[in-house]
Amino acid sequence: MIRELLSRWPVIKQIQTGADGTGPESWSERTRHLVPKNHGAEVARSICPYCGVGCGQLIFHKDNKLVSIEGDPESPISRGRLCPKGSATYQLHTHEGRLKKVKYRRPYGTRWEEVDLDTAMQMIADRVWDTRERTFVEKNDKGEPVMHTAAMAHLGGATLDNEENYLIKKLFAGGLGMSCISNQARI
Amino acid sequence: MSTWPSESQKQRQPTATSEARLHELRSQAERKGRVEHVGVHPEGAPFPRASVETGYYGIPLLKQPPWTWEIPLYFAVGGAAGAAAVIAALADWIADDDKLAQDARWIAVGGAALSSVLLISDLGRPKRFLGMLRVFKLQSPMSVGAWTLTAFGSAAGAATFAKLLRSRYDWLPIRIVGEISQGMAALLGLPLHNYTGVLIGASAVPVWNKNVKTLPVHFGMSGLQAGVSVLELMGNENAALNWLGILASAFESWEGFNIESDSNRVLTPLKRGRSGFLTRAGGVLSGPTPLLLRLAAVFSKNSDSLRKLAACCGIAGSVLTRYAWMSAGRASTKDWRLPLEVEDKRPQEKPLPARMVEAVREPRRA
Amino acid sequence: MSTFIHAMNAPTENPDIHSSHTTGFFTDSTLCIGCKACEVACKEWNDVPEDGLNLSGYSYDNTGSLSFSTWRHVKFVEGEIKPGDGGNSGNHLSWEFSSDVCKHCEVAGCLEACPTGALVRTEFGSVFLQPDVCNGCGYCTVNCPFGVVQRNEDDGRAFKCTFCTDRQKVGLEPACATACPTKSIMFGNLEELREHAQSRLSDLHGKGMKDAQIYDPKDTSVKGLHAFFLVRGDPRMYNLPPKPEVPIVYQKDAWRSAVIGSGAFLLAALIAFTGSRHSSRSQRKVSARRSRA
Amino acid sequence: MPGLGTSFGRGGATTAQTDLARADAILIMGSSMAENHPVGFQWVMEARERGATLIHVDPRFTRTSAMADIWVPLRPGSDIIFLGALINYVLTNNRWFDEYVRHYTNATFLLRQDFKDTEDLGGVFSGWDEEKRQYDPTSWLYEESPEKETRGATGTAPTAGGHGQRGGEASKSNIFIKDESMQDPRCVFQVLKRHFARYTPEMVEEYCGVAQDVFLKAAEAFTNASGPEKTAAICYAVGWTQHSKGPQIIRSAAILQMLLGNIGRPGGGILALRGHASIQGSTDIPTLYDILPGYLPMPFFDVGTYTWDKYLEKHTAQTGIWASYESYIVSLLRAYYGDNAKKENDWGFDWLPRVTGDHSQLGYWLQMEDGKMDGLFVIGQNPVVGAPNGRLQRIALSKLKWLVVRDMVETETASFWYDSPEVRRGELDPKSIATEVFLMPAAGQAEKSGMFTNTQRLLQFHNKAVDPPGDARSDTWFIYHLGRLLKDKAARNRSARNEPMNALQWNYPTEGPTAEPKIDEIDWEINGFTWTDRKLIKSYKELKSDGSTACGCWIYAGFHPEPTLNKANQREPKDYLGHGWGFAWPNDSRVIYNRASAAPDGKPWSEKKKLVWWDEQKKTWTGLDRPDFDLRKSPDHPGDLRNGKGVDALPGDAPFILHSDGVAWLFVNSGLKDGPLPAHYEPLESIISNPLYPDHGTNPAAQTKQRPDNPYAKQPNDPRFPYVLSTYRLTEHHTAGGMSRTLPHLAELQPELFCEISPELAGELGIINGEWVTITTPRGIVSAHALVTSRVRPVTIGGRKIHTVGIPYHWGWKGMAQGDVANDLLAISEEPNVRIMETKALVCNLTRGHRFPDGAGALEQFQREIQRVA
Repeated sequence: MIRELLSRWPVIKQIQTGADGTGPESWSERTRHLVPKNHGAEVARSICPYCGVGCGQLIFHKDNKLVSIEGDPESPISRGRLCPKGSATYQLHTHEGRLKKVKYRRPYGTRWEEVDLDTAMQMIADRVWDTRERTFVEKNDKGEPVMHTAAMAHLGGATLDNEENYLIKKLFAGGLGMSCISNQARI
Repeated sequence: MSTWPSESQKQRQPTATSEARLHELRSQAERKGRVEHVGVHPEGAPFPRASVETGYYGIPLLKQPPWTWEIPLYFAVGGAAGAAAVIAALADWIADDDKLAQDARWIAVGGAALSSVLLISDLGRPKRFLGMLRVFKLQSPMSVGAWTLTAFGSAAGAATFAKLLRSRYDWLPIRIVGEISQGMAALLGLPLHNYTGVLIGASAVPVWNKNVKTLPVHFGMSGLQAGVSVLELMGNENAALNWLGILASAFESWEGFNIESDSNRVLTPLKRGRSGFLTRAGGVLSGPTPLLLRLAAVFSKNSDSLRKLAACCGIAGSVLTRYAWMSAGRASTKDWRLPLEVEDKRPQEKPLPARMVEAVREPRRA
Repeated sequence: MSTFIHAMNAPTENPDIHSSHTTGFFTDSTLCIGCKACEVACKEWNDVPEDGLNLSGYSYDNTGSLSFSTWRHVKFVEGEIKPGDGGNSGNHLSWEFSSDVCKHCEVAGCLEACPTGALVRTEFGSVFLQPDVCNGCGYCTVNCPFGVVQRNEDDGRAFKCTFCTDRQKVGLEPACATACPTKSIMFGNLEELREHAQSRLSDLHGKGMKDAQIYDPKDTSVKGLHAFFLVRGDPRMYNLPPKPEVPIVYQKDAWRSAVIGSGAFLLAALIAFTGSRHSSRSQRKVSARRSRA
Repeated sequence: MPGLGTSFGRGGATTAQTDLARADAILIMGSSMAENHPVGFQWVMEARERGATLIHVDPRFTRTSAMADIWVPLRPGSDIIFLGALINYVLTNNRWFDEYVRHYTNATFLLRQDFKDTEDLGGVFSGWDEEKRQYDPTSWLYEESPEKETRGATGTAPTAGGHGQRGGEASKSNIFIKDESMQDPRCVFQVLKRHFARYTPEMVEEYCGVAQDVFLKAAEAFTNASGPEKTAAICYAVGWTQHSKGPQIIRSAAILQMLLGNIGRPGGGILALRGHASIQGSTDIPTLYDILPGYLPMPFFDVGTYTWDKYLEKHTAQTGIWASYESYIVSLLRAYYGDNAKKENDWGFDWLPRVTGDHSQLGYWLQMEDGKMDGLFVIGQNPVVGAPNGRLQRIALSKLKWLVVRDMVETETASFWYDSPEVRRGELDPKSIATEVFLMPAAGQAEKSGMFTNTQRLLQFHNKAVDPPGDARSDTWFIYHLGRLLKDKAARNRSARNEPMNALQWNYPTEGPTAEPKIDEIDWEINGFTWTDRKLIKSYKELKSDGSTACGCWIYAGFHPEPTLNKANQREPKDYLGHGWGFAWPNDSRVIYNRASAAPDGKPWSEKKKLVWWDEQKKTWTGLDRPDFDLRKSPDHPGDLRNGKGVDALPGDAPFILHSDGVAWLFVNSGLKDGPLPAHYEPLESIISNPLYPDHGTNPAAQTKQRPDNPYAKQPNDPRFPYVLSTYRLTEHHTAGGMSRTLPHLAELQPELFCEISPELAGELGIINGEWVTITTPRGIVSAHALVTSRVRPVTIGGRKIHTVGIPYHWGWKGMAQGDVANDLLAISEEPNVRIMETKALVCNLTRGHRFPDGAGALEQFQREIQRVA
């Protein structure tokens, strides 16, 4: 054991080889076997969530945990490169400020309360249905079909997936008859 | 996050004068369609630009020496300990002054121990000091110093321990070990007492490497002065100590004179500001003051108290000097002009608002 | 893609240091758009902490300098703005960006100074600070002529650019070079990069950018950089020192001084103690007499 | 994008980012591409390194200017003067690409006798109704073009949105008369010449503040890089769109590119740069009030399209792709309502909500402010920071009954009720705000699968890597499960009003412990399939009007042709345009209208600039890109515009197959609400009066929405607000900051709000770099640090120095990097076509110091401050 300890002592190696202590003789075991942190991780191929350029991203993950996110070198648009925002995508998902629970503020409340997800969904559904029941217009004075409610609105979409937007428009406009639907995109 | 708005923000409230001037400019703009005279020449102009004259916004290139109070104190303690080991051997072998030799041994071993404590305090954990012995690098003064200190500590310790044993069992092997380790301690005491001058002299800090030729002698003499002075305060009256003190303080006086007479701007931190004050104070306390007192002691009847006074000055001077150099090192790295070799035109320049400067130079710790 | 994934999982080996394996960064500031992707990519990959939320007022640079918590740093140099001329015109400097990084010097001050062997030369010719070895002595800090390496006072250890040695071990480019949108940061074989830099320089000169130059001080004791730069205008505007020296060049003088000092001390002590022998003996006699009395 | 939509047929970028590398000159204007699209900018850099000239026109010297060869600083809001002058330069110096213009544009078409230009009427076109403040475009039609007979056919209603406008709605524009000599004073080419004659270099110098030699340098560089052997591209972003005349600025660029023959050709085109991952996707598959997926307009009341017959009549064209309108809408309704959509009930058309007013964001927000709304969903947006007149935005939220916010962090929108500036100022009190707030944690892109459509119409799929943390869920999950709960409620009462809910097809299978809807199923629905045997379709051409197909978005049809083949998830690029990687609508053409890259005879204009061409041997169109054309239609195919139907009726040399005449439109005969040609109007708040049309200072059709809580400066030249204000974005942050201000690695790079001012202005006001300044508009007060830089410079207009204050708008009061909300300064205003607000050119005042304390008296001070006359 002592021999092993001694053989790992760089000074011994220095004496043996006459090395000056700046080279491999001073490499630690960790250095010798250094591997990138995404070594052996799985890769999901993704697209950057920030601007409209649409850079390719490789998302490395292990055991349902993100490991790192970097540019996808195969992307014909980005060729593996990312801007500062795209480079921060890992932190976007993992930073401390991430919301993980539903927060609820009751009318005239002065603080957030925690509500479980299912309750919150039920509550939202109740609010939506109540508003729709009260404000839905089937026909105008002339008896022409209007079939809408303009008392509730939706905003957002440009950072969402097409599938999400599709369902939003389908449910909110096609089903609920909400006419006030808008997002960041204007033009 | 700080509260909003902060105190400094509130201070920037516009005054009646500035409002009046604004009003004047506005009405002029309205009347004539243009503002003819520039309102005021803004403070801090020209606007921050990176240029040869201003460097990169005056942000220092070099990093400040990171060491806290322990390291300069170590410089002083280690220097004294090294010098003491040499004195111990010579007092034992040549002068046959047992008390002096014994006191000096204790200083050597105590100094070595204190040095380790100081270094570990700077590093944070005892284990980290072991890292110093992971490799031996001749090209690194820090490595040389760490090995020297370790070997010195062992030798001085062995010598002291042997002497202690000898007072009970005066066996030959103990005597041999004692004498050899005393010799080793003296031999290692020589580099230990002045290698710290090499340590900082051979660095990228301009004010240090500018003085590389004298720093080791300077630090050595400072260490010698401290060693001698401590011994004297312990009641040793050996005249040799006074003469060694005279040598050290004479050199320190010469060093001080040298620095004062050199107008090279790299040396500015040794003359101006906090570091300049420390340098001068340290210089006076370790140079001319003890020199005069010691010379007086040679001829005076009251030599004992004169020497004790000189010793006190010497110790204070030695410690102060090390702090002075550390402080000068910091000031020197803050001067962005030095590594960029840009001329100093400081008088014409107005500093940027303090807030902005600090923001860049001293980023808040994460 | 498959080769890329393969590289991710390739076994690692430690070939010895060969100059043919030496890799480098060539940072071409005429291609830099100042986006700071390199800063972020570096921090994300290496998990480097945020280092302050202060607005500097120095153009768009709120980072200031390299530090223990900044291993890539984009500099913003504002020059003369003229309508009609963009920054790509050869006439004058307008707004220059340049991404700074540890220079991985051919002869590295920090490397030579490190007493623990924490700083080592890797098989890629880079200077690597082994965080598991560093004991935080701080000596590298005062030995870097470029002010790169710095001690983290909270952690106690020093940190600097690793040249993404972990990534290089499996054939990946460093994070900054991978991210750089305009390939202002080029990574590759050092010799090839140097050749490329020369041809790039003559191209730029041909386009009228007479002020373009390569910063790679080979004629000082640093003997060249493994991370070198192409900048327009005086390198000093980018905080690049004209004559960086490795502090080991001062050691000869320093040790000579130490030897002289030690010699003088020893000699003086010998003389003084030899001289004091008699006086001390007589003194001892006096004190012995006193005690008897 | 009616600017591009009406000019060329489709409201999307005409080219791909990679194709910019083949340009010989690139004009970036209304965008700081290097700053906001750094990775896309690599292709511009590549072009530059290959010798292309890069021209950046921008009031500020930005990171893009720093890469450019030519930087042209101009006064904010004077874009049309500059572009008009470029057009005039082309026309007066014979620089137009004659053969291209003759064959591929409507330059030769004759206009009606009663058309009158702004030059004749002093600032408005014929058809202007001063009382209604809107145009009747009848007089803009081609000579002999029959008008359509629907109510409002000739009017473009004030409430109608612009997203569905592709031009030509008011007539059968496949019928027209041509003057091949282009000499007739009534032909479009001559009209164009007269219209732009006053847009001269002198004008540019005088009113854009651009020296003539600088203008000429840019004009030379751009026009010299156009022709058979060369092409030039234009990139723009919200620097053009966020004006009270945005689409018309884009129209100017379109006209310029048509004249120079740069559309549909490699290295040419107009690239609209989008600021969000799927902002193109969110108009293609819209979450917008005025359109359905695939740019099919919603039923509108005031254009009379609220009945099935009128709706079809108005939107169906005789020739071109829009001839099959019925199959697109029927397939969509089939996808929406499944078997409940029947021929007898007009496929459920009556279940769609009718648009009866201004239901756009800014429109309904004012309704909200007036207390007329109950609830709001905000999903992935932060309007109280990102939308204009932030104070009004926040106060309006306090009048809701309920608010649902879904995001990855707690945004300012979710927290308005307890820590907004209004609460700090005492204007709002949590104890008196009734709004119920639900803040739902959302999944990030790494935690869900789905597709984005990027700036170049490219569908790209992103694959899920890990599960979202805690109760965070995808928005698909949220909408699906909300829909499920609501359908349960609807099923309890099968009344008429609940018919749409009950009819809605909403049976998506789910997977996993959280019951996440299977994304494939939704993608198949978007792609389209045959109704009876559920076979996925391969092209929109397979869509039928008899209900036998269902398709959620006809323009995306074919991206998922097999159950296991999702072309949006293809990752094997084969060529420089990236075929094999993702799927570009339409039909995977990367450069659209690429038939125009070949001469009328089907041969490339030049060897160097070839893209697609007619292969005479194989009798097919072929080339480097997927031809955006009928593959088998030979170049000499005569077509039959007058009597034919659909795409087949278009001749073989008509590249713009969405237009019923097959050509690009220099002159837009209908589809734009503020005129057939771009004309310069000053911003809604301006320092100077309109030099061209003194009687019509601002865009007459734009809506200011002026009201006490949305006030404006006096127009023009309000002495209280002597500076021009322009907002913009920085590389380091993302829009309203929800995805960047909370991240340490981004927050530290731009940690605080600042504004950029010139040394001259700083000198006049005695401002030190870095000190606090306060910017005031009639809507709000914002304090920021001043960044004094010569990258911002004043322009001299009419001998008067006009200063610009630039302010990025990313910050709010939450997250790590904080600052005042710059958008508090902006007014809610609406450009007539797309209802976008003006953010790039307003007026403001700027004073030294920080002067907006919290607490007692703050509100009064705020109001006093705004009213104060200097």
